[in-house]
Amino acid sequence: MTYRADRLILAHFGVAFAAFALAILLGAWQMTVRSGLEPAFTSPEAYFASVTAHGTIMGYVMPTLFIMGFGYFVSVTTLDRPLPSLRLAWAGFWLVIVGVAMALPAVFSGKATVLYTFYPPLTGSVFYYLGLVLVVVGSWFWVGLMIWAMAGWKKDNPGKPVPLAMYGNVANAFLWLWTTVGVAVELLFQVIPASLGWTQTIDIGLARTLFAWTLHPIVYFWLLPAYIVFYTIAPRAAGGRLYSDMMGRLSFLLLVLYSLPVGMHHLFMDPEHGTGFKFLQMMLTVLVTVPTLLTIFTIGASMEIAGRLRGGKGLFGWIGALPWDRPMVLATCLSFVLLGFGGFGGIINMSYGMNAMIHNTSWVTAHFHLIYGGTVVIMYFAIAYEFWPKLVGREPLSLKPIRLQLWMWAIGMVVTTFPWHILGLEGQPRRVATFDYTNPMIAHWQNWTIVSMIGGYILLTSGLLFVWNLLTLYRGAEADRQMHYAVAVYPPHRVPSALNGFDLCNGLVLFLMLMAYGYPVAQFFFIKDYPALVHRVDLGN
Amino acid sequence: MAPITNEQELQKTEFRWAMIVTGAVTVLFAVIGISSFVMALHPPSHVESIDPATVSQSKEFAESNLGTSVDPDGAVTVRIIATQFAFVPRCIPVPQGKPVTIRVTSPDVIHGFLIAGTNANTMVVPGYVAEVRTVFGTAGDHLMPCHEFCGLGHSEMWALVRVVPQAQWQTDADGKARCDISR
Amino acid sequence: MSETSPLTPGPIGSDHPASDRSWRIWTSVFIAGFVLVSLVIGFVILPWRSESGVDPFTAICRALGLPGSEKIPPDPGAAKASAPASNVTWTIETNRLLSNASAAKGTALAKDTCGACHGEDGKSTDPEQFPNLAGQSQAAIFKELADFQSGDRKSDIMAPIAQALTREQMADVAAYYAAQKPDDLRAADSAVMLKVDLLAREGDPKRGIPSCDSCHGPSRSGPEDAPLLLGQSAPYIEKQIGNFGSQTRHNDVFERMRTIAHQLTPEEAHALAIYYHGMPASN
Amino acid sequence: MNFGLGEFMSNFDRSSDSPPPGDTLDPITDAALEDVLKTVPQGAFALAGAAMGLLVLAWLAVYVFIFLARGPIS
Repeated sequence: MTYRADRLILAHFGVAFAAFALAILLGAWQMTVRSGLEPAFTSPEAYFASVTAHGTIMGYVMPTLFIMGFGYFVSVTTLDRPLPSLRLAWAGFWLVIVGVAMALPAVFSGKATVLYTFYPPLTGSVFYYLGLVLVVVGSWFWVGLMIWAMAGWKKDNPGKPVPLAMYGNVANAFLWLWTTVGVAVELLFQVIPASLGWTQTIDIGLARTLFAWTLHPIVYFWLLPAYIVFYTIAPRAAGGRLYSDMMGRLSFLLLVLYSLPVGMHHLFMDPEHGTGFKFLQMMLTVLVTVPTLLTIFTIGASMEIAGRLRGGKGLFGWIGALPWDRPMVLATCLSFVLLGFGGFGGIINMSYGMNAMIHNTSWVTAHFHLIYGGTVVIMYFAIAYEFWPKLVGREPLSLKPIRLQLWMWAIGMVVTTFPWHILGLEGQPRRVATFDYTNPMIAHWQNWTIVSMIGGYILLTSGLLFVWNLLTLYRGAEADRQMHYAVAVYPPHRVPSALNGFDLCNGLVLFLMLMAYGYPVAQFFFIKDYPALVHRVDLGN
Repeated sequence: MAPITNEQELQKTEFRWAMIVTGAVTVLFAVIGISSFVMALHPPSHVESIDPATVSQSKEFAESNLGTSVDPDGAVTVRIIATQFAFVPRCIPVPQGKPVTIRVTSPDVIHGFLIAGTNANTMVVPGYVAEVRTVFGTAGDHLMPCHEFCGLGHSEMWALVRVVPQAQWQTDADGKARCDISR
Repeated sequence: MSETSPLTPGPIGSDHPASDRSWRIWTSVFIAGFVLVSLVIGFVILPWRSESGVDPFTAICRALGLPGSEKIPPDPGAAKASAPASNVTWTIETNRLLSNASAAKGTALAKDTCGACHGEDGKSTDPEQFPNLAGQSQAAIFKELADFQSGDRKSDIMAPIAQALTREQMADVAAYYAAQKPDDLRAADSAVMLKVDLLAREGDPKRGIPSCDSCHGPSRSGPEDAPLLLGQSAPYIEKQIGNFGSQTRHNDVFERMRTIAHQLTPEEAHALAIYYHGMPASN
Repeated sequence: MNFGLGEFMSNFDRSSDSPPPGDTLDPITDAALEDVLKTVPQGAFALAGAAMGLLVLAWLAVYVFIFLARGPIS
């Protein structure tokens, strides 16, 4: 039972996936433009407005709403109690909706063609920025509610370990609070005043450093729900037990700890920082691979338990014995494969000097499409398929279209991103709409881009099939609305307070942020630098 | 491995895996650290500020001084302006096998460039002179596209770097070297 | 089935507080130590090596990114540097000058000096010779006037007029004409062959020519001083493209227009001029 | 074979996480789990180890044969 939160959660998921369907269309169209097949509307105004919309929806609108809905579901079902305040939850939701309704029209009317990473001194319509601020403030309602829910539960259950799924969920809430500091400061004190005409210039170095503060942890904010499901739902769906509950808590803590002080690896090639802090943040970025590597073993062991329980023999026999017909199991395994490819792209991006080889090339595009578009979004699908019966009370009529959709997504993602790795190494720059494919030096790029485009259309079909599945499939038998989470091999009876709360974690994050960002942000207030003149992009009639 | 009968043994397997992960991570640290130390590799991080509004009036980035110039002591310096929607100059000759220092700035918005097939890569932020130091190993033409969104003309913003073998390398009287993009 | 697996809780999971405090100590020690080691490597060892031949203090300042600690290569060419293409610089002062300009004061100037050729309402009396100014970008008018004054742009007619104006007056008259309402036109895309229509709207990646609209279109997303073209007379546009191509006109900063005009064929220049001459928006 | 049930049963309280009795979806018996735990992490160890090893080797190959081969950067 979800304590009357069903409509709230369905509202979040509904808007998230509607926006997702729109952004998928834009993505496929952009690939057609880049492939040189001359589709309609190939003007730069249309292309870059679409890139802004695709990025804004896939980066800010869809994941934020999905994670809020996911968080409410986990909080209600694991703590077995209603949300601290349903009204505040709806208030947060409507704030996000108002923000989206303010931002997207500005983007589609071409008044905010600054891409979802803003790129000051380019300055767009103030409605775009105010809309995004409202989305963030709306999501802070969710953060408050999650922390309040866990605190309330811990008061009523002194000394007992917080259920693992809720612990990950609140870890994500704290991570998001820390994450949004950078972009909130940049928007409120630099970009919005410039957009309103109150200031004539913007300190670009400071703006980029503040945005880098947000740019990396935001991808771990997107990633955490997938990890929560790996630890607390996938093992049970496969018919096994979670290998280690404690490793789950440790991974969530390490993810929050090490994803925050590493944003400057997006600024390796920037001229406003010395090598010192770039090196420190590179060292911390290497540490952020540790929780992921711990996870692949722990979840591998959990799946091995399930596989062997179903008769899997030999070193790898358990893989075949897994119930591949169940969407959650299929999605988890596909997600790990995509995580492997995406992670490979990531450790190359982070390697200090080697970043120069592929910075701002299609290699980076391949990396984040594989990690976010692949690993995370395929788990969002699996989560939606898992939660829908609990929310609408009906089982799906058949699992075939669901499995087809998941397979098409994984295959589409691989077909789209593999050519980008090759093109990235050859120096294909990011965000270029039209190439001169008659130039012999890059003529062969068109073949690879067309392969990517085909992958894009597979993804488009899969994305639309996903929305279709949700709308039409869940008309089967009456569903058991009770949500069951995975059980650990050794359920924890008492967990050290460091792994049952976030005071130690927040303390260490504060220390790391001061060490990693203290000087790089403070320097702009005392060194002699020259802010750049605001450059408006919303002048058109 | 011994069969697991209680939580300590289970945690021992996790601990063993953590040690292997530490080993792998140490390999990454070591390779990055040692190669950066031995070969003095690091991302371009030369911090030098300049007023973007008056770049067009500056002596160093005056039109006549842009492009490749060889100093009396043989050092090769390339000065480039990245402005809305063109690199100036668009054809950049550089000698093969010699260290080259590229100094680039922007008078208006954020740009960035990479030289395809090489490690030359930097962001160009208005207010800073970025400096990239590298050696071009392979002779021939390399594409140098702008790789950061700088406005509606971003897709057409590219230059050409022509790596000239040592034998054919020559400069004019005051050390300048130019090339023509059409040939 | 027994209720659950009755296995003993492990040492790390055990409940006595000692394990709790040990967790906090060990994680804090590790993180502080790791950051310290990274700082030592990042600020001392690597910088000292890559900038060998420099004292450690400067190496650390460079690793910190303190401006002024960098070694700037010699620049013999600076002494013989060419004069800037235009003396107009887009600083905060210029911006403030333009935004504080009053179109009212500009009206008087327009009536007694500029109106004779450019028309009091900005519609030129002889569009082939004198450009239309109605609805033109204030920044573009201001820059051209400043260039006429400083001689960066040659014109026997405009030089004496511009030299008599102060910067404020230039900003005022520019504000006046920018406020005038131009004819309601649209690009003459049906009057030109397709290739030129594409060149104006989408540019030509082959020759690295951005779309004319990216700078001269309504969005004016290019440099500040790029003028709007729609509604300008075709002969005037064609002449300016020719002047840029032949370098007789060179007040375009960083050779932006000279590089593009040099690559346009005369047919393209002519067709683009017709395209931007425009046609009444009604038909 | 029992798991030293004796003295521990007394202070053992059922944590909220374990499946409530009569839970249809998790019919794992302790005997089956204990049997499986004889061999369990070896498969995961091998798979994760191979994957991580492959990743590090591929990374090393790209670092040496592509990155370092393209010349210095500083």
